[in-house]
Amino acid sequence: PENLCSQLSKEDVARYSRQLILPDFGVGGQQKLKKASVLIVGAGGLGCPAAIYLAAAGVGTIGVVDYDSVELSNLHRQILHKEHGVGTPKSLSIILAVSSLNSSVKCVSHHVLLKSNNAEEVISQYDIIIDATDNVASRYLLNDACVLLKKPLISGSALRFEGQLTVYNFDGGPCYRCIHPSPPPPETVTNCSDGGVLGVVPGTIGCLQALEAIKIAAGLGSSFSGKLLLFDGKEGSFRKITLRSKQKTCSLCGDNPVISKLIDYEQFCGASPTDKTETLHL
Amino acid sequence: PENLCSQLSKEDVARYSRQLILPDFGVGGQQKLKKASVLIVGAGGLGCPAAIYLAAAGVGTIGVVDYDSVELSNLHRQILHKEHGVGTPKSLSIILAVSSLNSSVKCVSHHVLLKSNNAEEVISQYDIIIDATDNVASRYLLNDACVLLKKPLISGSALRFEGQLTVYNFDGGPCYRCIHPSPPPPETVTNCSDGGVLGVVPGTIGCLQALEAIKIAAGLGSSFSGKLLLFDGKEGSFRKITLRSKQKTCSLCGDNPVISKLIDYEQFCGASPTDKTETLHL
Amino acid sequence: GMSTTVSFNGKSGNISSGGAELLFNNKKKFDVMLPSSDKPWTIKNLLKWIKDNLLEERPELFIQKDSVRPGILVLVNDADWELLGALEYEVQPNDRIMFISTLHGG
Amino acid sequence: GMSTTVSFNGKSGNISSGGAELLFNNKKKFDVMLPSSDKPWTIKNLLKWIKDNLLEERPELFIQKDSVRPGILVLVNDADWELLGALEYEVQPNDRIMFISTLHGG
Ligand SMILES: [Zn+2]
Ligand SMILES: [Zn+2]
Repeated sequence: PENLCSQLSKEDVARYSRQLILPDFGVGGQQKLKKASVLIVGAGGLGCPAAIYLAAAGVGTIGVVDYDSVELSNLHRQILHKEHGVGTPKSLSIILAVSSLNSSVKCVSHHVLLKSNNAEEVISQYDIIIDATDNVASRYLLNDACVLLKKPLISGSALRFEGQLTVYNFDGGPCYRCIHPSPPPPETVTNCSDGGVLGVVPGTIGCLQALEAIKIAAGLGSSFSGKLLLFDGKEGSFRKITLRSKQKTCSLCGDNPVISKLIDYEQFCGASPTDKTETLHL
Repeated sequence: PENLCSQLSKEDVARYSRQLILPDFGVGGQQKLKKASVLIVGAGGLGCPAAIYLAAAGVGTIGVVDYDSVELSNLHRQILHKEHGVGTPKSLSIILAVSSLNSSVKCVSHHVLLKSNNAEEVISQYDIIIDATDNVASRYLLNDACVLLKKPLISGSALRFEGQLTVYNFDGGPCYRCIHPSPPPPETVTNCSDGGVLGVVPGTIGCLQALEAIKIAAGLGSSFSGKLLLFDGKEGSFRKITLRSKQKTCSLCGDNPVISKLIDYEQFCGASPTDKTETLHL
Repeated sequence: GMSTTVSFNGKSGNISSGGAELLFNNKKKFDVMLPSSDKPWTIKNLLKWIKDNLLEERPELFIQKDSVRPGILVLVNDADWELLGALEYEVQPNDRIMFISTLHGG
Repeated sequence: GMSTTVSFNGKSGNISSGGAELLFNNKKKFDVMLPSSDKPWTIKNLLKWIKDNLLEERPELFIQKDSVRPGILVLVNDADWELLGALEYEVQPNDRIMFISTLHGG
């Protein structure tokens, strides 16, 4: 092709030199990253490492969605926020950290609560979506929006010492609803506020989410379409599971979909996306 | 035991609340972390995530050893440094980042090139050592010093799309020399400057090094004594290998050791620890 | 942990629970000897047996309408049970059955 | 990649190389049919066979003094070959042999 180097600046070549010499990546991969846009939904324990490694790698545009502000109890796992930033919006806090590492990345802070009436407008602006949220309603919302808008969804989660990772709606693979047609009973769902989490567990999963986003953006495909990674930090074990394929009967991505627009996810899940923190008394 | 809470401040309880409610961790684990000291040797692609997650988790004292200064070509993987910090010492750069997340952690910057004549003095001040270096000579130096000083050594490495992790000299397991009695021929060794590396690969391994350090410090043991993790980021695969046990014939930790003090590692390896960067011309 | 395993060796086997292990009296893994039976040991029958023999309390957090409740994934030898016939799959000697709770935190 | 594998099914098998794959003409995995032989297929003999049949150039970067060069780990079914007798181990059908280059970067 004609002068593949043209789009990388001299500074880009210096900054990304260790990636430019990577076999199967190179200048072409770097250019694809530069053109790519990735939306990170959730500026917490998963979103922090995902955002900083995407910015470091040179993803051209990074959006961060979060409606919460930084709390002291976030800082054990949400490593891009700062002590003096307690009280500031998380999406802004991440953008500041990312920009100080790599000012050539275009960063967009979306200080909104993603809901049925605004999700598509935000998501449609990006190529790849990272689910770094912390609740069931948001996970269905993102899945449905990504299927309707034809975007790959890189989903991570963590609780206590364990983490999970998978990629939905990519390369002919299943969506979240193919695997989970019905939401779990609300009383069986534990969030990090109630169950606790060791910070470096979402740290590890967030890194792996960034890795999959980079691979997809660079045209290398993903290792987790139709696969689920189970990480047990206490055991130091990683298990890669084969999931069912895309389901013809899926109400969203199947042959006769009944869902053609976003629904009310709080009602569907019997729980809201807000993850309110109770103070811990010892 | 008598009033286990006494050592955690009110702020500690708020900050670490998600860890304090963790089963098998709790207040006791948090207190052990607070008392622990961890030395990170190498403020690069592995050292950055390891440092920030150890600080976030509340490890009481963190030391960082590095003699290099920040270069633009580091920033694709060394996520604690900043664009405006190019030219400043890496160990200092990390300390600044860590302190802004958690000012209650005691951070020590060791701006030295670790060698036979100074390694024991630095290492003896810490409980747990993280090998986040990038060359063979430093890996033997750290191993020998850790065996002589009876410290666990959490070793990580990365190149291209792949990473490795193991824990040496812990819980009766082998040391680096048990596995590798002789150094590799220098012409077979590829560093990240020559071979390239995708930044999030050392990112993932550095997170896992922090996890093992936290587990060891909190008394939970390690999952990688006598085990080697092989991570292939392109394949999204993790493989956990069983290594040989501690070798009676090991020249360092065996029944009749012949090494009783640090040696000249540049001579032993036929290569120096400096990892000089060549400019890339495209 | 988020998984409970039953793996079968010969007529015995083991179960592991994930997240689900809170329902299993905090045991992560069971080595189980299934009683001999005229009917084949489908997962459907196995679930019934687990409910009667292993679950400590509140079985509805594990089993609903003869299947696992939404949010629990069943794995047979590291593969989604849907690939193998789900409830109708007949458990084989040496199979390892895992129940995984899907995580939602971040 | 940092690994080359030979795994054996019946009389055939496969090898995978790690980092080492640069020596193997960039192939990560080989499915290999070992010729029948009077001598047992120890890893020592296998290394000789690999040298003669699979290595493209500069075999000294893989083999030194009838063993692998320092810095390469040999794994038999995910275990360090030292646990199994190293050079004297007799390769079994279905064994998966991997050669791993130790990494040093960071
Ligand atoms: Zn679907
Ligand atoms: Zn030793």
